[in-house]
Amino acid sequence: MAFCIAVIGKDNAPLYLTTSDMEQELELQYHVNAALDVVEEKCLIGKGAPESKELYLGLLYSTENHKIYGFVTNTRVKFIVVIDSSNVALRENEVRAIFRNLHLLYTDAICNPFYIPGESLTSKKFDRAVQKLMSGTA
Amino acid sequence: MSEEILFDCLHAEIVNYCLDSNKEHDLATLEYIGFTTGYRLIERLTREVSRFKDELETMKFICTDFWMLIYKKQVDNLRTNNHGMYVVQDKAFRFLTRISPGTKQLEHAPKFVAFTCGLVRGALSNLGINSTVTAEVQSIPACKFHIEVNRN
Amino acid sequence: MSRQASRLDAKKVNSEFLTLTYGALVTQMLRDFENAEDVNKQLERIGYNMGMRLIEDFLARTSAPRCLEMRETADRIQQAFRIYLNIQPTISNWSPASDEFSLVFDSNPLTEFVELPPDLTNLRYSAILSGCIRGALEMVQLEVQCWFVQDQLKGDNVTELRVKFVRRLEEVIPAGED
Amino acid sequence: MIIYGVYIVSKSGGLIFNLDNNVPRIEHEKTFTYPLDLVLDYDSKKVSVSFNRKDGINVGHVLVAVNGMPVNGVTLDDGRDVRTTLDAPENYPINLKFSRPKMTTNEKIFLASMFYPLFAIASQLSPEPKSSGIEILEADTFTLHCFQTLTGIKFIIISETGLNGIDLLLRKVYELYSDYVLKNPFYSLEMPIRCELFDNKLQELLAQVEKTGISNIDK
Amino acid sequence: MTIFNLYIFDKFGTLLHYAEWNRTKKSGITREEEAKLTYGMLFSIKSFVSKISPHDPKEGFLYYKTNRYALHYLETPSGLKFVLNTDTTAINVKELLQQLYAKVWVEFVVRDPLWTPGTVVTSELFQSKLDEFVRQSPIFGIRNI
Repeated sequence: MAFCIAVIGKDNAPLYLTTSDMEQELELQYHVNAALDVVEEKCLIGKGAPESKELYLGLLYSTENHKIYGFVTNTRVKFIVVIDSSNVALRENEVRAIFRNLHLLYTDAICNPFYIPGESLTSKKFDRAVQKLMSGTA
Repeated sequence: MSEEILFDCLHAEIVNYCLDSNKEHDLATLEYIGFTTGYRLIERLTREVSRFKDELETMKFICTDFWMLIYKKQVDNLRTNNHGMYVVQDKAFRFLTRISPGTKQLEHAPKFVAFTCGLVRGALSNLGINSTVTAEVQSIPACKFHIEVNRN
Repeated sequence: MSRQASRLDAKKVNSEFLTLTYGALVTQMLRDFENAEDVNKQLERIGYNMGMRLIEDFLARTSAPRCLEMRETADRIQQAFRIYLNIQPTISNWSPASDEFSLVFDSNPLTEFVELPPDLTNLRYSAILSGCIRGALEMVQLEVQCWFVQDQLKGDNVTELRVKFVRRLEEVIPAGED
Repeated sequence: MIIYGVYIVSKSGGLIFNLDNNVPRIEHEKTFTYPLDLVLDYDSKKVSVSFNRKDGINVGHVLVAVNGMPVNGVTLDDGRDVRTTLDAPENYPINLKFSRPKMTTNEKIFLASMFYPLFAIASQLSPEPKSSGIEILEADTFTLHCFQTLTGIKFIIISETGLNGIDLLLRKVYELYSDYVLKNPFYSLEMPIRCELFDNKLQELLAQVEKTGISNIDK
Repeated sequence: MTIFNLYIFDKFGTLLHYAEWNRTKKSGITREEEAKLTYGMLFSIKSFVSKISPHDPKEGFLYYKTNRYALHYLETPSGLKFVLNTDTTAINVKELLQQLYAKVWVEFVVRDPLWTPGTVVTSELFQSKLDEFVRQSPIFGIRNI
């Protein structure tokens, strides 16, 4: 369903990244990084009113093969989801659902008292759940 | 009500644990337990909340919604000097309402507000606001929390 | 201005607040003590102290009479979990002499978000629960032993807490009476 | 209406008369398999239930028979030790009979002597001046009424709870006492009452009260 | 109807709290001696009641009355003993004591983090709540002379 799901910390350091296609990993990582700039623009963090009050930012940009969507929590953690451009069956509300679920998983993961905020997310529980989300079997 | 007493008991025990004279513990430990709790908790409490516009909106959320959820009552007064100083006044602060007012008890008051100072600081910190939170108890059970935003 | 947070379920928030605060306490203790055994003891002690107070609230709230059999005790403990933690453990595995039973939890709010690091297998994360049961029962003149048999945190399917009757404590006779 | 007992306590606190009336026999018998699920308390004088009451066998009840054989204190009639017997799996299934302990005469004398100071302390601790001693004592299972004569003798009636007019009955017992005890030339004060006539009259009185109620006793 | 005084003991016989309202007679001994005497008396009454009771008692002793006052007794399964002296016409005192336990004792003693279980209660907050509770009860009423 999705090619790549990434969680990026407040300071733009990646906390978690997974791709379904190892061959495209570098390209996907590049998309994620590029997306962060768009996110910054959209949110204008710290500089006046953001464009939208919604946490879901929608489509950040698209390339020939990929569509890149973004989401920023109130705590300034960014979620980036890359999906296949050719997948026309995937509707907007399904993308929203991916983010909503990802947000739930993320909040649960940081509520683990043994997780230190800002460190990369190594939780197996989190990873398993995200993999399911990515394959659309969640 | 039933969950409240459970938490109040836990809170009282955490206070005892942190201020047990046998250990080199102090209010800072207690504050830190509050901090990590607030930091994580706010992640959950703001999940369904639309994006905060600015510092004032964030502060309002902490002092109204957040306070209501945790302390089961509204703050009695919220003031700001518009220069990053906020004062929250709670005339019957949850962790003080069962303590007898009196000078002897007043000495103990800092123990019962330290966790909350940390809680608020932690919540704000995760929302991107670096602050210093102190509490002032002049007469039990009233308490004033001073939140000073560090804008550097 | 009230924002959307007012839609949050207050019960759920209470429970999560407790869970997170407890987690913060456990990790603080792990910083304070070198080994997990000492942390277990501290958690157990905190639970014991809480149990001593909670039992009074429970008795006042339920007007429950003194327990004269272990099966009643089990029911009351179950009821207390429902009142204070909003969960209902199953009572099972009675010993033939009816002096020992298990409380089986499908879920445990204290460990809802917890993933135990592999080096902390000795940590009894929820030791507060066994302490609480001991403290509460001691206040009503029942001495019990209480320990974890299974723990979801350690990969078991359920969390199982075993409670064993030791003895009934006698009422203290005032000086000069017999 | 149920009257459980009448006690007369002398001026100096000695029990000089008592009549048990209608005291229920509370006994339960049950066959147990090993291990025994009652928690028993073995002291030097008796074996009693301390926890895990079951099928009417309540905490406080005393073991009176094992497989039909009477138990004397902590030993069976044939000399075997109760604890050893109950601890041995091969003795199961086993039939045990328990009874709510009944008061012995000595215990009654002791209780009467206990009531005497209680009566005085209740008066001393009164928050109001000029208080008498205990006149009524209420428990969930019985009511105790006490009437003290001017000469210091206490008449005590133990009855079921919620009855009216027990004070009238007490006066009536006092009357019987005056008529059939005090007037008996062979009775010396402070000594236990052994007067057949008094016994009979009292039993008649109680029988009448139980049948027709207190309001119908002749004044 | 009226209320005279109240003793609260723990299971070890420690007098955790004493309060009085319309008491007109002192026992002539110190508070400690009076408490000891009261506790000893209650202990004897309980033992007396359990022996003399024709059936297995559940709550056991509830109250006694003299010609001048009534002593009402509530013991919790945790061994707390609430002893309230009223005039002899007071009714529903057991319910009152149960309420006192739930609404005043648990709220302002058990939940007071500065109180250590088993120690004498000195909290003024508790004392004022207790006073308010007693004065508001229908039993406190206006004194009949």
